[in-house]
This record gives sequence, structure tokens and C-alpha cells, in this order.
Amino acid sequence: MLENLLSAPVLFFALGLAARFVRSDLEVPQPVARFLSLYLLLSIGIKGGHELHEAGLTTEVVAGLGAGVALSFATPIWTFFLLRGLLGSTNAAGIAATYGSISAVTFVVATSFLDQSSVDYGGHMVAAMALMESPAIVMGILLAQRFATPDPNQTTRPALDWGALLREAAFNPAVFLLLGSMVIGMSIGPGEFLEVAPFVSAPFKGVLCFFLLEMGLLAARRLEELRTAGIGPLCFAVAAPPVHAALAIAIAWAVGLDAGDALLLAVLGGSASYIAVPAALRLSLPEANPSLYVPMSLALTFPFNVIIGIPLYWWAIQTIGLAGA
Amino acid sequence: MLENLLSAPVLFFALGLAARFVRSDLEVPQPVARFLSLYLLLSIGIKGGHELHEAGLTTEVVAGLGAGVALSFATPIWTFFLLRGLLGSTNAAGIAATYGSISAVTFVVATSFLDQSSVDYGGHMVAAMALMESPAIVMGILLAQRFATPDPNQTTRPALDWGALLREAAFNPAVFLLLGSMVIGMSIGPGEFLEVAPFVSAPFKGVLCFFLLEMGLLAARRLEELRTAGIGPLCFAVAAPPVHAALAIAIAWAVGLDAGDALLLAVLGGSASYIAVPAALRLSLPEANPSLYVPMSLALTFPFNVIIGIPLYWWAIQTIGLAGA
Amino acid sequence: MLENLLSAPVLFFALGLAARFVRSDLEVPQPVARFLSLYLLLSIGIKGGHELHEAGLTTEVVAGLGAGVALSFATPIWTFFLLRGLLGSTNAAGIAATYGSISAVTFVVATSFLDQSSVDYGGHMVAAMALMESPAIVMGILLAQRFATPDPNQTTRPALDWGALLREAAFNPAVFLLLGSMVIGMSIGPGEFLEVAPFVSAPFKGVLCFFLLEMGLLAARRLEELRTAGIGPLCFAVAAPPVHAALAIAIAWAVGLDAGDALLLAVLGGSASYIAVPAALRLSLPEANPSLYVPMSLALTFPFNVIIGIPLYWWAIQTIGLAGA
Amino acid sequence: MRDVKRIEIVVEAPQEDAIRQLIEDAGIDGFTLLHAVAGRGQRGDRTSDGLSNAFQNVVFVIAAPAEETAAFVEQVRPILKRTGGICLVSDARWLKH
Amino acid sequence: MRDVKRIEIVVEAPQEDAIRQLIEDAGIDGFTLLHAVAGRGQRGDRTSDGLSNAFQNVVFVIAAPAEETAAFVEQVRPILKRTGGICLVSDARWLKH
Amino acid sequence: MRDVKRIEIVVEAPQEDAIRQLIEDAGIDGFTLLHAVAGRGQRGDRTSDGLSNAFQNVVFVIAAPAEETAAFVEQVRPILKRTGGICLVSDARWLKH
Ligand SMILES: Nc1ncnc2c1ncn2[C@@H]1O[C@H](COP(=O)(O)O)[C@@H](O)[C@H]1O
Ligand SMILES: Nc1ncnc2c1ncn2[C@@H]1O[C@H](COP(=O)(O)O)[C@@H](O)[C@H]1O
Ligand SMILES: Nc1ncnc2c1ncn2[C@@H]1O[C@H](COP(=O)(O)O)[C@@H](O)[C@H]1O
Ligand code: NA
Ligand code: NA
Ligand code: NA
Repeated sequence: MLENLLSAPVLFFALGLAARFVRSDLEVPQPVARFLSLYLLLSIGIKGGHELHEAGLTTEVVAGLGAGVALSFATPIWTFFLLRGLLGSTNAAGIAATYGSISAVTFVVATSFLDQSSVDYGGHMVAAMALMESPAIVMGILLAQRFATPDPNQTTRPALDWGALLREAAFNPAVFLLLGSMVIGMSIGPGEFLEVAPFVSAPFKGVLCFFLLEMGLLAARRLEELRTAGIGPLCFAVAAPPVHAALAIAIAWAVGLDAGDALLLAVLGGSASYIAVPAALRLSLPEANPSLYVPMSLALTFPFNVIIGIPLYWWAIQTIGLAGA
Repeated sequence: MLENLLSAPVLFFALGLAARFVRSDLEVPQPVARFLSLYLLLSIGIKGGHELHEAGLTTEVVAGLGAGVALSFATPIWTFFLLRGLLGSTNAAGIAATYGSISAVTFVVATSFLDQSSVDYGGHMVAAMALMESPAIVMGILLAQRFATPDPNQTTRPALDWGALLREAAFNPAVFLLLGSMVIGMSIGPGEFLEVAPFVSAPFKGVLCFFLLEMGLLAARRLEELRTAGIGPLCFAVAAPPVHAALAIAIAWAVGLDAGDALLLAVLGGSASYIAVPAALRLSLPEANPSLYVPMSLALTFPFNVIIGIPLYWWAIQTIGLAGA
Repeated sequence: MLENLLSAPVLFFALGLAARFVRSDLEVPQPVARFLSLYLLLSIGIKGGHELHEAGLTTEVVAGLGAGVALSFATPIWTFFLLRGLLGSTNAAGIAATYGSISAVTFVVATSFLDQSSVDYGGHMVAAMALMESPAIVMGILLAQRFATPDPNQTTRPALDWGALLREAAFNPAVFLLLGSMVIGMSIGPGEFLEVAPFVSAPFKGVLCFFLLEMGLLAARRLEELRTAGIGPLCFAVAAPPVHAALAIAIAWAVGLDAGDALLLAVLGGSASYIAVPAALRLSLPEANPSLYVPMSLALTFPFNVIIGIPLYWWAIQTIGLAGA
Repeated sequence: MRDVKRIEIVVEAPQEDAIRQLIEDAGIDGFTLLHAVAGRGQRGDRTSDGLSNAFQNVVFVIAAPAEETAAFVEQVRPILKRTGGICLVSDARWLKH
Repeated sequence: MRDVKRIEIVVEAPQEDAIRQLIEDAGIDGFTLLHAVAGRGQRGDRTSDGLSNAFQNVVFVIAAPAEETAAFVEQVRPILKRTGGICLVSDARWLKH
Repeated sequence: MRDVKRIEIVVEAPQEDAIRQLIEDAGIDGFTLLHAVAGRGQRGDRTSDGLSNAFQNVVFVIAAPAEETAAFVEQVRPILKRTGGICLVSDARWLKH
């Protein structure tokens, strides 16, 4: 765990947090931050696809994908019913979608943790990540449609545009770029892969450092919004990651995943979305308060996972002795 | 050809097209896209200059440059008279300038195709590319000046600012950066070149992938504009590349270029501009309809060349048996 | 010196200047230029921290830091009293802060010059640079507070917000990122450093080329503003660098720095700020005319140092025969 | 010069398409559109940075004759009610060319 | 619809926080804010590029009832005097939702 | 406070220099300028992205006394006629500092 704390990406995350706390004007220009996030997706997609192509379609692959998708459908349900009484159906549905979905950056930090520990993991876990974004969004909206009472001021709620919602869920930029890059990684030969590797592989960890600096800046800014949120959401945001990760590890154990894949599944289960899901919710469930679900996910759950969660889940996986741990 | 279709840059171009067709919100931030285009120019300029310095000034160099410039002066003439009846003199002049000029990205994709096939090409072809931008612009404006009847609503046409036009033609950002980087590539020693290589060479192909993703997004968006353009411009946009390329290959054969240089000349002849020329035309010939010349060049000619043209021209060059093919 | 003129970064700087002079529209997108400047800081910070960690805290380190900080406190004083008669107290204070502080890009160019000449330098000089930004800002404001007569039109001058000033001085983005990256560079192990090196080290010189292209564009634009400034500021802007550098070299000799560290101290002493200090001055001393201190620093002092100063100071250091020269 | 209404609409970026649609439906033949706009209102801060533009504003500026705008602004109202933002209407004169 | 004043303030970026503070102090409950704005005035050119935003403008657009704005603009005056910029006030009607 | 005209000109980016020149020629001593502006009009869509800014709009906002602006807007007309765009003029009060 100390080793994780002293990894360069985590230190840059802390530096970003620190910058806000001393009120430094440090900022990463927004178009560049977005580009770096696209880079990370493209890069992990190509590498995942390339590896998947080498490994072929095994039962491990099917198990990993299935476990991920199942978690993404199921997590929103208990999240919703747990939070509904406290925060109302609309906000509970928004948080449900957020926590059923995943954080790609957390996943990337976890792969970098595994690389450093020289532990293998399957390229198909990238596909699992991509497939976990959409179901949670759809579940969240369905729960809101079914259980949320319409705003009393408003006589009629505007009809939900299912076409737009499904497009947003299935083809949002992150999902599209991840899956597209995976397919490309599977299609190109090893020679071609070697030629793009100096771009997609070599600078990867350095770019991740830069990106986590930005994440630290963003997380610290959002933290302030939580002051008025009450204790409930705060507790949920730090309790959900280990609980969901524990569930994911149990499933990984049940379906027989290797240790590396199990850690990634734990991180997918335990993380929450702060880019794709909020964008979809602003479109399809604008009544849910974004000052709740974004800071919970970005300012609490994300740091928890990156700093404490990943080494913690890895310790658990080693303890129960999954293959390869 | 299948091999070309499965090269990473072409696949990313297809991914960009696909993103628009499924209406994904994927986009490359504009300042980054512009930076990547500057990077490609700078990179190819330095490498070309470095190579030219090693090779020295040969007759092959002079022949390549001469052939390119001649094409750039001549192509606008027949393009103009061919399209004048159909689209009017002003629009014909705009398209003439566009197709007499070149597409740097197509050129870059072609060099990457040659690299992959381990075929040599001369650094001076980069200079040929730079020299082909301006003549076409000047020719297009001259043709419009000479043949276009002024707008009936307008009593006097504002006098053409030749100073601004020539500056735009000769010192537009692409030409300036290309030629400047070439001169720098020729000036620095091999030690210095080795030190910048990890930036200008190693990540080149990966950056090209990213950039073609953006090109795919842009091309797909422009495609819609062609719906109202009629069949004439569409036919021209896909017929011009092979015809112009065939002419370029004939010239290459006549002046005795090697196979690699011949392919690059074919691609320069067959491609059309969608950045530098439109910028110059908006300034000097705003009456020409940009919804015609931009989508023709960007949404039809560019994809044609990248997907079909390059392998097709290479096949032709191999068939007629130029040296080194 | 000719060798310096033919180094790639200096040539790209010249290219940027040339672009403006021929009125080319070439420009580096602003968010990317800012990112590249962050990259250079982060990169030099990590590398400096890593080296400092290897070398440990020696008397050479303490001497280097002490000399830098002393220069940063002292330089504003004579600058202020020299220029006060000519330009008024407020403008003199602004220029004093500017020249007491440093230019990180000049420093980076100097490290690249030393790398090329295979001369060693200490990682602690990066820390010296970071520590030299703030004292000069504070001194400039103090001098203005003490000696500048308030604007006659204004009955009361708004009270100075010392909190904001000190925050700006101590935590401005450049200082914060430099020191933060140094600490991270000192904390991570050699394995981790190797993993980020393909990002922070390999492309460094190439990125520097690109960045100097932008610096050339910016410098040329600012040059025009100097037309109305009179001869005094112009003379100061080219005389200050060698004089301050000579002083720095004398101090380096007195405290026994090695040749590499001495060159860096000379460059820190001789350079002036055009990012951090102007930002602080607009906040705390808006009465000082930025059309004076920015172009002096950016359009004269910076080019002087990069083109002439660095090789000149190095020649001086070799002549007096510091260890390692 | 012709008397027109100048309408200025600030909404969050995800509503851009909805407003575009309303403009088209109203038969208004032009608009000017600013992206990456920050702001503050009852729904808190919106910044011009961040990893997604879901929390940025966009500004539409529309010039149109009064008779075209009256019905249009009524269509905008429910969007503002649901997702926030403002709509200002003022008088201007349009230089017809 | 309600009659309001539309206030448009152009100042250099380093004054952004000062104007934000004045808006808050005046009890005005919203504003729209544009970054990276260029311009020219008595203090010369301000560009939208450059390595620092110290030489860029920002634009605040504020809609508020006349009674809230009168005192507010007086507070803005000394900032404009010291660091430059403009403040325009015009009439508008606000579509209340 | 002083009565002025607020002129708002939307033109495509390649015309920026021409408008700057007209402002200077008219002796108007300031303007505010927004880059990378999107829009739609008779000449189709202009976007704020793309590889060149030839297809983006810029917006000029100019405050000036009525007597200075009347002749100026007439100079702007032929540019709008040739390359498109709009020019709106409205009344405002300028907080003089
Ligand atoms: N009084 C106001 N003046 C100007 N802009 C406003 C005002 N109130 C709200 N806005 C803009 O509308 C956006 C959404 O407002 P709201 O829905 O009140 O949070 C804000 O982010 C501002 O950009
Ligand atoms: N007459 C004007 N019309 C519009 N904007 C102006 C005007 N004068 C000044 N500005 C804006 O205010 C900023 C600062 O003005 P100044 O303090 O006069 O240099 C300029 O950069 C412009 O953006
Ligand atoms: N009615 C309008 N309201 C606001 N902006 C307009 C309007 N018409 C045109 N514009 C702006 O002017 C630009 C050029 O218009 P046009 O020449 O009609 O294509 C458009 O891209 C818009 O930004
Ligand atoms: Na999850
Ligand atoms: Na051509
Ligand atoms: Na100095």
C-alpha cells in the first residue's frame, strides 16, 4: 500500500489536490485534458484488443464479460432502494446510474498497478469496462421513470426520448472509442502494433501522471460542493467502493477469474462514473441534482479507490488466494 | 489493398466516419486537432530536410520538384474549363484551386504506406508538396478574375488585394511550417536529429492514427452538405483523383522518378486541399460556395485516396515497373 | 556559438520570429502552448528531483540555492533605482520584479545546451529556479508601496491584498508545479522513474523545439509594442542579461559552483520573467504598464539569452576555468 | 435598418440540440452560438472547463422580427424550467444588407 | 416577462474574482461569464492567446432588476478606473420561468 | 453614464482584419472581440471546430456615441453583403470611469 502511495500517478493526484487547497491557479487547459482522456481510452483499447487477439476467446473471457455486465445491471437496483428514502427517488436514480457504471481512469490506474507488480490481466477486461457503462444508465432512467413522482409544479413530464437515451448510453464517446480501438487492436497485425506502440504504450504512464494531476484539481474543486450534502451521501460514497468491490471479488472467485482480472473487476464494480453517466443524466434525467452525484463519484469514490481501494482489493485477492496473485 | 485497409491509420479514419454515422458525440478538441496537424507538418518537414541533406541535390530532386509545380499550375486550368458550364465560373475557379493544390495528410498517409512496404522515397518530395500549394491558389484566383462575371447586384467588385493573396498563398501556415522545418532539418547535424527523433519520428504513426480519427469525424460531417450539390460535383470528386494521379504517374515515368517518389507525386496530383486553399479562397474569392469545394475535397476525394487511391496508384506503378517498385 | 545557433530549438525560435515578420498566420493553439509549458516544468521538475535524490544534500546544493535566492532579492533593488528616474517609480518597480525573477524556458534551453555539450549540472538548480520567482515579486511590490506616489486622480489607493500577493508569489502555477514535480521526482524509486522517462525525457528536446516556435511567434508580436517605449528600456533589456549573468558567475565562482551549475545560475540571473511575474503584477500593481515590462522581457531579453547569452556565458565560465568547464 | 428583437438564451450544453430544433421549428433563419461559457445561477456554478461539456453553458443570440419571436420564446420556457438558464429579449436594429 | 437591466462588463482576467465578489455582495443571484476574450481600448490590445491569461479579457453578462443594479455598477467603477475595461447597461425583458 | 450605441457584428473569421481596419478608420477607440463562434444563417452552418478557422465566426462588440457609429455601420454593409454575417445596433448606457 505504501508502494502504491509512492507511485507517480498517485503522487500527481495528490499534487493536484494540494494545488487547490493552497489556492494555486494551476490548471490543465481543458482541450488538452480531454485529449489526454481520449488518449488513455484509445491506448488501453488498442492494447486490450491486441492482447485479446493473441489470447483468443476463452471461457475466462466470457466469464469476465458476463460478470461485469451483471454487476452493471444489478448495482443500480440496490443503490436506488438504499438511497431512495434519504434523497428522494430522482436523486437516488441518478446515484444508482453513477455507481452501477465505471470510472475508466480508476481502471487505468489499476492496470498500471498490476503492470508494476508484474501481474497479468486479460485484454477482455477492457471490453468488460466498455460494456458496463450503458446498462447502468438505462437502469437508472428506468428506475426514475417507474418510481419518481413527477414535479408537482409541472403538470406533465416531457416524454422520455428513448432513442436519444440509448444512443447516449451505447455510443457515448468513451464507450465508442474504447470498443472501436479494441476492434482496431484486434485487426492490426503485430508489425503494425509495434509501429503504434511508441505512441500508445511508451508514454502511457507519464500521460497518466499528467492526467491524474488534472483529476486531483477537479476532485478538489468538487469537494466543496459536498459541504451541504449531508452525511448520508458522504458515507455512501466511501462505503460503496469496498462493498461493491467485495461483491465483485466474490463473483470473480465464483466464476474462476485470475487474480489480475479479479482486481480489475473489483475496481470496475467499486468505481463510479463522473463523465459519461453525468452527461447522459443531464439529458435524460435533468431533475436529479448533479451537485450530488458528481462530487460523490469524483471527489470521494475516485480518490478512495485510487489511494486506498486498489491496494486494499489486491490484498483481499491475495488473501483468498486467487490464481496468479 | 486489403493490407492497406487493415493499417491502423485507415482503420481509425473508418472509426471516425462510423462515429458520426451512429451519431456518437465523440470529438477531438479543436486546439489539439490543430496541434496534431502542425506536428505532422513539422515532423515530415524535419525528416524530409534531414534526408535531402544526406542525399544532396540530384537531378531526381529537380525533376520531382519541377513535375509537382507544373501539375499545380496546370491542373486548375482543365478543372476550371471542365466545371465552368456546370457550376458557373466562380465555383469552378474555387474547385480548380482546390484540386490543383494538395492534401498534406494524404501525403503523410502515403509515406506511412511506403514505410510499411519498406520502399524508399526522397525527402525532396516534401518540398514538392510545399511548392504545390501556392500556384494552384493563384491560378484559381486568376481564372476567376478573368472569366467570372461580377455579381449583378453588385455594381463594382472590390479590387483584389494581391498582396494579401500572395502572402496567403506563399506563407500560409502549412507551407511556412513545412518549408521552415525542412530548412531546419537540413541545417541540424545528425546528432541533433537523433535527439529530436523521439519526438518527431517515434510517435509519428500513432499520432497519425489519432489525426485520422479526427479526419473521419470531419469528413462524415461534411458529407451531408453534398446532398444538395447534384451529381456533377460528386462524380468529379471521385474521378479526379485517379485521373490526376495517372497523369502524375505518366510524368513520373517520363522524367524518370523512382517508384516511391512516383507514388508521392501521384498522391499530390490526385489529392485536393481542404485547409489552406479554402482559407485563401474565403479571403480572396468569397463568392465561391465553400459548401461545394470543401466537402468535395474532404468528404469524397480524401477518403477515396486514403482507402482506395494509394494502393491503386501503387499497383499501377508496380505494373508499369518503375525502378524500386 | 555557431553550434548553438544551429541547435534545433534555437532554429525553431528563429522560425517563429520569421513567421511574424512575413506576416504568416502560423499559430500554436493556446491551450496546447500552455500544456507544453506545463510539460516542460513537470519534466524538468521530475528529472531535477530524481537527480537531487541520487546526489543527496551537499554544500554545493546549499550554495546554489542560497546564491539564487540572494540574486532574486537583490536584483530588483538596483534595477528599481536605476530606472526610477527614467520611467517613474511604478514602472521601475514592475521592471524590477520582472528582472529579479527568472525565465523557465531560458533555463530549459540552457540545460539542453549543457546536455548537448555533455556537461553535468545539479538537479538542485531546478529548485533554485523555483525559489527565485517569488522574492522578486515581493520586492517589486514593496518598492512600489514605499516609493511610488499614488495617482493624483485617485484620492486613496486600494489597500494591497498581501494574502493574495503572497499566494500568487509562492503558489503561482509555475512555482507550484516545479516544486511539486521535484518532490515527486525525489519520492519515486528508480524503477518508477524509468517508467515515466519515455514521457518526461525522450520527447523533451522535440517538445522544446515546438515550444520555442511558439515563443518566437509571441516575441515577434511583442516587439512591435516597443516602438513607442524609448531607447532607455531597450538598452536595459539587452544590457541587463550580461551584467546580471556576470554577477551570477562571480558569485558562482566565489561559492565554488561547478561549471554547469554556474551556467544555470548565470542564466537565472540574466533572464527575466514574462509569465508568472506579469500575472502577479496585473493583480497587485496594475498601474505599472505591461506594454513595457512584458516586451522588454519577452521580445528582447529572452531572444538575447537564447541566441547570444547562453554561449557567451559559457565562454566566460570556460575562460575563468570553473571546475568541469 | 430594420427593427428586430435580440434574443439571448443561456442554457447548459446538453440542451443545445433542443434549442436548435426550436429555432428551426419557429422558422427563424439564423442564430449565433457561443460554446464553453461559464456562469452561476440557482443551480450553482457552471464552469467552462472540466472533462465533459455537460456542465458548461452555451449562449444563443438570435435576431428576428418581433412577430416571429413571440411564439418562439414561449417554447423555450419549459426547457428553462426543467434544466435552468435564462432568456433575455431586447430591442435592436438590424443592418440589412 | 419582467423588465430588467442587462449589464455587460468587460475586464481583464485577473479581475474576474473581484467582479464575482461584487456580484455576490450586491445580492445579485446569477451571471454568465465568457473567458478568453480579446479586445482593444486605451490600454492597447488584449489578445485571446498567450501563455498566461493575464492579458485576456473576460465578459460578465448580468440580468437583474434595476433596483439591484444601480448600486452595483457604482462598485464596479473603481475597478474599471484602475485596470481598464467597460460596463454597458441596457434594457431587456427576462422570460421568467 | 453616457448614452451610446452598442454595435454587435458577427462575421466569419477571415474578415476580422477588415473589420478591425474599419473600426480604426472610423476613429472608434475600442472594441471587444470573441473568437471561435458558431452560427447558422443563409450561408449554412458555421462551426466552432475544424482544422482552420476559415469557417468560424468572430463577434465584435463596440460601444460608441451615435455620431461615430452611423457612418461606420455603412462601411460594414458591403462586407456583410459579400461574405455574410449580421450587424445589430441597440441603445446602451456606458459607465464612464
Ligand atoms: N441573473 C442572471 N444573469 C445572467 N445570467 C444568468 C443569471 N441567472 C442565471 N444565469 C445563467 O444561466 C445559467 C443557469 O442558471 P440557473 O438555472 O439559475 O442555475 C447560469 O449558469 C448562468 O450562466
Ligand atoms: N469602445 C469600446 N467598445 C467595446 N469594448 C471596449 C471599448 N473600449 C474598451 N473595450 C474593452 O475593454 C478592454 C479594456 O479597455 P481599456 O481599459 O480601454 O484598454 C478592451 O480590451 C476591450 O475589450
Ligand atoms: N438571424 C440571425 N440571428 C443571429 N445571428 C445570425 C442570424 N443570421 C445570421 N447570423 C450569424 O451570421 C453568420 C453568417 O450569416 P449568413 O451570412 O446569413 O450565413 C451566421 O453563421 C450567424 O452566426
Ligand atoms: Na461501478
Ligand atoms: Na492535386
Ligand atoms: Na533574473
